[in-house]
Amino acid sequence: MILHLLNRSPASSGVAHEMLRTMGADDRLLLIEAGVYGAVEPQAALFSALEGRCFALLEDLASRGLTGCCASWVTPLDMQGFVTLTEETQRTVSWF
Amino acid sequence: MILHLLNRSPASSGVAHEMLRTMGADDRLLLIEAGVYGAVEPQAALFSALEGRCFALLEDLASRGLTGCCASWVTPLDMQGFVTLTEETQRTVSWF
Amino acid sequence: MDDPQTMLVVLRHAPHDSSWLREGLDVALVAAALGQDVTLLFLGDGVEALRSGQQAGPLGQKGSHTTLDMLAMYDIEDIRVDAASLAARGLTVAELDWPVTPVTSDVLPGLFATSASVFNF
Amino acid sequence: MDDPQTMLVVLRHAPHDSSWLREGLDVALVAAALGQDVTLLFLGDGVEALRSGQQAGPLGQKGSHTTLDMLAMYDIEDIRVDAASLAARGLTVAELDWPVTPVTSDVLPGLFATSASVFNF
Amino acid sequence: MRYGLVVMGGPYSHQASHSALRFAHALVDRGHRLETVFFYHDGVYNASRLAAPPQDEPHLGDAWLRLAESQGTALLVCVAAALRRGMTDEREARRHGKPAYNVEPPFELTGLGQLVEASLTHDRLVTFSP
Amino acid sequence: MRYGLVVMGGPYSHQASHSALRFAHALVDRGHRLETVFFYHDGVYNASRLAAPPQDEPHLGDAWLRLAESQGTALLVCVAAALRRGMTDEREARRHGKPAYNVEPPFELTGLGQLVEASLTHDRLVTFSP
Repeated sequence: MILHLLNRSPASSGVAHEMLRTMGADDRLLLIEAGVYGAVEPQAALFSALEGRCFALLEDLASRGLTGCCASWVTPLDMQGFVTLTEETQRTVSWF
Repeated sequence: MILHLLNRSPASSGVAHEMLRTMGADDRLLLIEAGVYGAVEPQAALFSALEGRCFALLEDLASRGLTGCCASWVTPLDMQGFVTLTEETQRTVSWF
Repeated sequence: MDDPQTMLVVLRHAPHDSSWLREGLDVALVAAALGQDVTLLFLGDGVEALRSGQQAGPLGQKGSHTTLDMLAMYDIEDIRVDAASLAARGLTVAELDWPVTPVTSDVLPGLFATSASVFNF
Repeated sequence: MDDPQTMLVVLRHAPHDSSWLREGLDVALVAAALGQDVTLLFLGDGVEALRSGQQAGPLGQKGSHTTLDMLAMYDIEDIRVDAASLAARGLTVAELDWPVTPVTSDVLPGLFATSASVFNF
Repeated sequence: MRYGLVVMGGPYSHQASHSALRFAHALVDRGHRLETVFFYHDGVYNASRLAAPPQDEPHLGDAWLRLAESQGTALLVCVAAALRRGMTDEREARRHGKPAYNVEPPFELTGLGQLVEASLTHDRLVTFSP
Repeated sequence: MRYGLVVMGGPYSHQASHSALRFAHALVDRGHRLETVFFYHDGVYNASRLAAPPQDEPHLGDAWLRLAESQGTALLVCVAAALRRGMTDEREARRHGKPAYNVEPPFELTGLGQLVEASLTHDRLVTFSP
């Protein structure tokens, strides 16, 4: 099981599409840095099939004014939760 | 009249679309660096309406193996030609 | 018609993830301090700079919302935002924290053409 | 099924405009020299690295085509290219200068899952 | 678990260094061990001893030093990526006839082999890119 | 005509510096005058006197120096962008208590006012970004 990290907004970068094509059925996604714009609709629609395994880093949401704006299928997570995700998955792949 | 410089491939970046929305009817476009991938079809279709004012930097085409691959509405231009374009236009705007 | 001495500073990058937005705003502030007539255009991801509720980063990184608060002090009052970029991000002018003028696509070429200089960040 | 000790190096950047491609290839070469079983995957703009007819840059910048010629010498022989990325750029496997295996979207997750480590450039 | 981080973003140009530092502290807080931080691509600029950020911004260089001191973390800088970008330690400066240097311990110039090694020996490797 | 260039890309990380140098030579060949090159964002890294690129790659730092010598071009480096990225001249190094410096003439640390000034006084300003 792989943890994918995405730090680009889907609104301006095509990398989210490449990443989605490599994700396995159990893989998890954590949105960080500018990636957290993808936690908010309408961009978040891209990740709606990942409910239960799509996360967004709380501190990056907060600094960007996005706290409370996440789509229902995106789970906010603090930095400790980020570490936990890396414990629970075997590998991390960063998309940028 | 503005000369627009674009150094991103339309295949992976959305900036070409933003640039096109700002271009005036007489403005010119020069594709440089990774922007020259946009001189080749299918990406070049994005610029088909710019025939006669769409150029691509020859040395960047050459290093990438694209010499002779330009769409018919894209004019290859050497570095002297680039300078000439900046003489003939009042301002240059770089998109990246 | 715009004053032909106007400097247009285009901001296309979101706050916090890179220094582009701050460095673009710095050019605008310095130009204004030197007496230039500055117009700002928020385009693409740059419109995220206008979202309300932004904070400092977790290590104390300043972000750019504090800089935006200083624009009026520098007499930068012509602040445009691309309506299409806002819509693509689910934003409306009404919910932004700063007084900005939305512009439509047909206005953009004229905005660029009538500015004496353009800085694109 | 791939050897679970395989290292996957994903190359997503085009030659010449940035150092990403060369720096990714350097990781692959060093890993192979240290005895690792390396698989390369060209994805997105990375497939431009395989286009034939590339040259040094106008100031003598090396590009990456000379490095690709050395892959066999380093026993890097499992070279995959994303078929969808090729198609989006009007390229076919037949016209590429290096012996590569096209892969379809359904194969990608397995390629990532069975690699012992993944470097994404 | 034994963690390694890879930092590819330059300080102040991109958030990558900030994110890596935040993650570093969080993993230590959860009882893990941060063995290695490997700086590659523009990440090598993090190793400069000459950075003078404004007082009201975080000093990333100092933060890396404190981390190395408190956790015994190795701060490895890819020598090939560093030298061409103007990052050099005392030894390489002498070797290349440079009049000064800007990388000093605990930052250590090293080869890419150390990155490959980290990927084999550490339990987790997490990359922060620009 | 009087030209100014703005370079925002770091050397070796991105082609921006190479393109700017090529354009610089071409405009001089056409009889124009290159008054100013302004280094901003990661472009400030071009000013390092410590860069040691491999022998078989172009030495960008030397190329900027030759250009300044032959054309009298001012090589201006944004001081705010430079200091936080670890680029400092002798004076700023002393002021910030740094043990060395990596920017020397003809590269010159200066404020953003010089960039605004260049946009007003030069006939053309062309930007090369990463």
